[in-house]
Amino acid sequence: MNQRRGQFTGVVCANIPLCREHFKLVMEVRGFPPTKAGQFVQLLCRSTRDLDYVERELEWPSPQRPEVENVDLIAPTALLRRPFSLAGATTDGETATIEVIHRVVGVGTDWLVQLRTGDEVGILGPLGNTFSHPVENQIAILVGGGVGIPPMLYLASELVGKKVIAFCGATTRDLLSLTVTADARTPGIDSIEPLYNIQEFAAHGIPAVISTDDGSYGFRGFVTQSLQEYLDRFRIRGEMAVIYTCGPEVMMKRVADLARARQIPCQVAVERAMACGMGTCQSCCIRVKKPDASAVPLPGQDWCYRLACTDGPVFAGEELLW
Amino acid sequence: MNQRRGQFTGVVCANIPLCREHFKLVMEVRGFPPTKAGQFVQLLCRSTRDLDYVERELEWPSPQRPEVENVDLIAPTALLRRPFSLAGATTDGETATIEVIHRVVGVGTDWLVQLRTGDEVGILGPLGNTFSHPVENQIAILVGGGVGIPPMLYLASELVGKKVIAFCGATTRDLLSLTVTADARTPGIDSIEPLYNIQEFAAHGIPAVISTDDGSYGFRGFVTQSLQEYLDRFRIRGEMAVIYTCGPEVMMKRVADLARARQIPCQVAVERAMACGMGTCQSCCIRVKKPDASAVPLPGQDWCYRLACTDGPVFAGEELLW
Amino acid sequence: MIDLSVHLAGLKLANPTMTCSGTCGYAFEYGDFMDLSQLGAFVTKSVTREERPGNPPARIVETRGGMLNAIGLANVGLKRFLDEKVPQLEKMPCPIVVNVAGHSYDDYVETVAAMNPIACVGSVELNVSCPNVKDGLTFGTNPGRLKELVHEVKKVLPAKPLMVKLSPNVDDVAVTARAAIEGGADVLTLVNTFTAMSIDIHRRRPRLANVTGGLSGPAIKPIAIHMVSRVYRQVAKAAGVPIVGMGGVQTWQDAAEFILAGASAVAIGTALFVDPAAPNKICEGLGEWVSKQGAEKLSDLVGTVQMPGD
Amino acid sequence: MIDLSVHLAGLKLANPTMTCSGTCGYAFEYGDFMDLSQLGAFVTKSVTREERPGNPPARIVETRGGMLNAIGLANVGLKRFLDEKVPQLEKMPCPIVVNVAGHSYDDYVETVAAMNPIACVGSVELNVSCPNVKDGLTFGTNPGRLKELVHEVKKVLPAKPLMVKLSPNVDDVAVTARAAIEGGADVLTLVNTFTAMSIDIHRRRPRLANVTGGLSGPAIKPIAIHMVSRVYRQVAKAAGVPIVGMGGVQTWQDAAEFILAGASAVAIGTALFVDPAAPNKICEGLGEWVSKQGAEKLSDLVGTVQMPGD
Ligand SMILES: Cc1cc2nc3c(=O)[nH]c(=O)nc-3n(C[C@H](O)[C@H](O)[C@H](O)COP(=O)(O)OP(=O)(O)OC[C@H]3O[C@@H](n4cnc5c(N)ncnc54)[C@H](O)[C@@H]3O)c2cc1C
Ligand SMILES: Cc1cc2nc3c(=O)[nH]c(=O)nc-3n(C[C@H](O)[C@H](O)[C@H](O)COP(=O)(O)OP(=O)(O)OC[C@H]3O[C@@H](n4cnc5c(N)ncnc54)[C@H](O)[C@@H]3O)c2cc1C
Ligand SMILES: Cc1cc2nc3c(=O)[nH]c(=O)nc-3n(C[C@H](O)[C@H](O)[C@H](O)COP(=O)(O)O)c2cc1C
Ligand SMILES: Cc1cc2nc3c(=O)[nH]c(=O)nc-3n(C[C@H](O)[C@H](O)[C@H](O)COP(=O)(O)O)c2cc1C
Ligand code: FES
Ligand code: FES
Repeated sequence: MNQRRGQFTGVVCANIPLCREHFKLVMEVRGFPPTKAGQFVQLLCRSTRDLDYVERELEWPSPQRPEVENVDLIAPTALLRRPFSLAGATTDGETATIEVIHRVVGVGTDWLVQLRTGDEVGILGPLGNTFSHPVENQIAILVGGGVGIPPMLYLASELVGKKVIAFCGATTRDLLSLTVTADARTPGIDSIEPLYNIQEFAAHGIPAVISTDDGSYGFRGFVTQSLQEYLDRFRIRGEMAVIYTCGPEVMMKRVADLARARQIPCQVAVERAMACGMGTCQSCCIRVKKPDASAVPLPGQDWCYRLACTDGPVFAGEELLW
Repeated sequence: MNQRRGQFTGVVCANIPLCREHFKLVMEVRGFPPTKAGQFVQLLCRSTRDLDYVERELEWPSPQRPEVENVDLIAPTALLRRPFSLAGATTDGETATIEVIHRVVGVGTDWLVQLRTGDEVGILGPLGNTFSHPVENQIAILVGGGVGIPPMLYLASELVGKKVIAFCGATTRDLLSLTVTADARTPGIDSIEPLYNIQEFAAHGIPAVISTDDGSYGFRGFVTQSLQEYLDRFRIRGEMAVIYTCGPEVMMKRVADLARARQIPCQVAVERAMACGMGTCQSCCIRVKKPDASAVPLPGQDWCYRLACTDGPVFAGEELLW
Repeated sequence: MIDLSVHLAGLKLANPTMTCSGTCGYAFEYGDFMDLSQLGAFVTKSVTREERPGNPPARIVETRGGMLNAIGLANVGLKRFLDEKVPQLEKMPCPIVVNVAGHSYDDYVETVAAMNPIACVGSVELNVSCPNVKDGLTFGTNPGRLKELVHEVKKVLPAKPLMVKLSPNVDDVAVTARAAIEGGADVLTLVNTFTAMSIDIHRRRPRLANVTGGLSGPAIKPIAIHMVSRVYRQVAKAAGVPIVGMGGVQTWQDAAEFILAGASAVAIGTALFVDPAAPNKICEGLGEWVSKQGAEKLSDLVGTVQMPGD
Repeated sequence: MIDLSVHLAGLKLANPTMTCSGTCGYAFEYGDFMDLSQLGAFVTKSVTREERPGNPPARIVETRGGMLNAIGLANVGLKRFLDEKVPQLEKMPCPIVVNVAGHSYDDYVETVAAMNPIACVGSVELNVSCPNVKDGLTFGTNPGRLKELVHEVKKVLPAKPLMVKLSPNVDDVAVTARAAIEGGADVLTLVNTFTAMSIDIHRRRPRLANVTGGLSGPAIKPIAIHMVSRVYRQVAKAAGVPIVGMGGVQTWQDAAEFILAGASAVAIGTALFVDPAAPNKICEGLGEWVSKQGAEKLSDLVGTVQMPGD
């Protein structure tokens, strides 16, 4: 198996609606290197044909593809690639099977939704850093909100056999990209009792607490509220646990605050608009504390910018100034 | 039935390969006005969804279509519409069925090729002027080359019962967008004997002479050569006949010359790059003789420009300076 | 009811959608394809003193997200405009702006003077920026000549507001905008097209017979938005001169962007070739947007993009 | 065998594909994604005398066929560049061009002077046109200051060819091109990005924290082609100064268009984000094109678009 990052073509195995607006895209990618939770890929949200003009034009004349005289007209839908966290990955010899969960928010994701089995997707990756696993006996607390759930699923698959609990939230049940097992007990509207009724986590033996803002499933309120209740009830502090989080910025900030107040280490996977995804364009900057030699200090300031794509996407909660 | 030109949505009934690179696109269009041979339509060679952003965004929130925040990204393949001659039209109450034959040469036609039954196509039309029918006892000689054959098919359908003969040419048999009936005699390589073996013309009782540049079917040589031989052999001159032609510019020029030398009236359907198709942009100009009040004279010149989209596409062969 | 009306100096529009000169003919060409009575104002093709045949073909070519044109101001000339087109314009169900171009002060003055007495002409737009005709460029890129031209022209148009259409092919469009206002412009319209070129790499020759042409369409929109914003904040707002924004408007979202940047009205050009009903759809979309923004009048939103310093 | 080699004053490239400053990092960032040894030359991110954190986010936004960036010259500064990046650059398998930006004559002179003795640096490119930093603009749009700057900088770079990168935000790019050549530029590179803006119409604020940004990508290509063609024919050809063309190059066809317009080499920027292997593919495609055109050397095709008057 190839160990180097690179440009690959994935073949779609499945593209399954998980709930309103969220889809799971499973792709087989020959030669894709090993990956870890936290990493992401840059997907070309338009036909890979657009990139391969060299070969195609040289084939002319061909009954299949015309010589496009005026290549200016090859106007794709989404010019730049779009970053997506890995939601899982397995390998079988030379071929990796990778998963992303995408939420339809614009033209790029709208193109992804229309993918069918057998279609091809251009992939750059794997990119970014990874979550650090918990040390012996630490409880891993996975906190995912909305489109931040996918990296938590990948992390869960890596933590099988460890002490893990997941907290997931969505605005409403329709937007919850998780599978509730049919035989499961329905969690109470004010209960934070962890249940094994979320298939994606239960498959790894991991209990989960679900919250929805409107109470349409599980705990009524924000995921940060159920998390806070849990941390308080079980007096979780300091190195006892490590919190992993990904989701909307306001949620991650609150999670980082809850962790900091209790001296619990916290690893945050951030999102930023990205052009390159590999440290060349400087578009994905995020403010962090404690400038060190590898970061640019602002004169007279105690913060600097780091790049979400290469220094991250995973950062320590306490260093982030957002 | 609506009598006004306008913007319509056609529903694809069929999109059939006729030969390498040529496809027949049949569309049903509710409310489409009556048309005549010579006229053309402006096809939107991309999804009509692109045009209807108003309605779609206002539907939000909807599980179907996301609110695209940044509409800049709706980058279609072909920005401008593409003009296509009508190859035929029939009406049934409120609904017209129109045909175009398109040759794949670039991004717009590449998009058309991928259309399937039930897909929608944005149509502006009908546009342009029409061929004038032959007067009593005149022989109508239809001369079509390559992508100029479609308007000749439409004209043939209008001339049923009249004296008509068709001359069609292509570089090679593979590029001939016509159907040879199975039981037909194969025409000789140096014969201009008109046969009833081309289904599209034979259906209207019209004999046809086919030429291919390489002799792979019918007369070996240019369509203009077989036409010349025919005109000479049967001493066709003056008002005895009227020639209609559409095809590559070099072919049409030669046809117009042959006609002029014999004082045969000739109607030429020209092609020009077009943005609007309805006389607003002035992009489709063509040089004609005899400036009259409605054309702009060049000081000291005996020619002026006319618009292919509204003054044409059909012009008298003798007035064209190309 | 949302109030979409716009006042462009003396010219009142029921809504902010206009057509771009040169993309909509002289009058009823789009009559079958759009509802002209729903148009804020109609702007004619440029009229010059003498008839002009225009450039040889090819006159247009499509590029990524845009098109080049080198029409060369093909038009019927002043005399035939008055004889043939004005009677048509009199029947139009919306306000009319006549776009005037020329090669000398005299050209402009004579043509504009001819418009002053015509009742159906609501305003005149000066095209000082068409990049296809050699002399046209100098007026639009030289602030001194521009001011003088506008001043001369304004004298012969006492009865109507004068619009001046700015070229984007300049160091700083705020400088030419100021010159136009000092010369007496009542309304600024921007932008005209960008000088550009496309080459056929197989035949190794320019795609346009005129070699260069003007780039229009969605590709130029972000530059046009910047220019409108700059002119609004640097010059036009303080001077009380309204702006008509254009360059790549296709959807109501594009139009809203221009309005927030500082345009009181927007003009639609290239998009008409794709969808002649675009102005009508834009008008509808803007109405919904204004109400979603909690405003009652579109004019309350003009120039209200919130800048960091504000 | 087709000869694709290019001579840019003293700098020899095996083929005409370069990277655009600011779109490819400092050295090996794309090492896993493209074959750096097949690159004609690598151009670093702009280096300034002092470290710069750059603008606050959002720093980019996509537009129709292009993107805006307002990075604000975020870079490690001269000292760390020398300490950390030069050792990397020494290992690069292709010629290196260091792009230098600054706010004053002294800034430029000091930074450029530091490059003169570094063996692995083949050439320096002056960024006098970055529209995101206030003072940067004045050098690039004022011919007098530009000439003086180039003159000063050239003095401290005796050992290497000097490239000057021109801004497209000017009345006439031939004027700044001439100033740069008079100042002593050995190579001209054009174009940098166009000042532009995008507004979020729902939140009614600019999409970029810096309000304006630079437009790059396919959308600007026709304007860039025109500018290269104009500079080549008006100034550079006669002066014997080669041009590096850029602005929207995605495919070999785009590169061929720049070459016909007068560019000796082409640089690829925005397209790298989409396909980091684009320069390699372009190189391959150009080879086939040159032979189809019946030429033996790519350099024979530079500037050979056939103009009507020729
Ligand atoms: C490291 C990383 C991991 C991500 N993982 C996932 C994931 O697993 N699943 C998923 O659905 N999405 C994920 N995203 C977000 C995803 O990249 C955006 O939703 C996507 O780019 C939107 O593209 P679009 O063309 O559909 O929308 P656009 O039309 O480009 O934009 C629609 C809206 O999304 C916002 N947006 C655009 N790009 C980004 C971006 N890069 N980050 C945040 N917001 C953006 C825009 O501002 C706009 O409001 C991730 C982003 C990053 C940076
Ligand atoms: C009145 C009229 C009737 C036409 N009827 C037919 C028809 O019945 N069937 C058919 O297949 N084609 C017809 N055409 C030509 C058709 O419009 C072009 O083939 C089409 O626009 C190509 O679009 P594209 O995006 O596929 O190619 P592009 O990528 O736009 O161009 C590919 C090649 O075609 C050339 N081209 C582009 N537009 C035109 C144009 N309008 N006229 C001539 N050449 C052009 C380009 O210069 C280029 O060489 C007609 C054109 C006109 C003006
Ligand atoms: C085909 C065409 C012809 C044009 N003719 C004129 C003209 O005669 N006078 C003028 O002032 N502007 C002319 N323009 C410029 C437009 O009025 C408008 O300023 C420009 O196209 C930008 O708007 P858009 O992107 O919506 O097309 C023309 C534009 C096009 C595309
Ligand atoms: C994200 C980004 C950052 C850039 N940074 C710089 C820079 O630091 N210095 C510079 O001279 N040009 C910079 N540019 C401009 C490019 O070098 C190039 O001139 C421009 O993008 C046009 O080429 P393109 O269309 O191929 O991207 C930057 C462009 C982009 C997109
Ligand atoms: S996305 Fe380009 S540097 Fe991070
Ligand atoms: S295509 Fe616009 S005038 Fe003919």
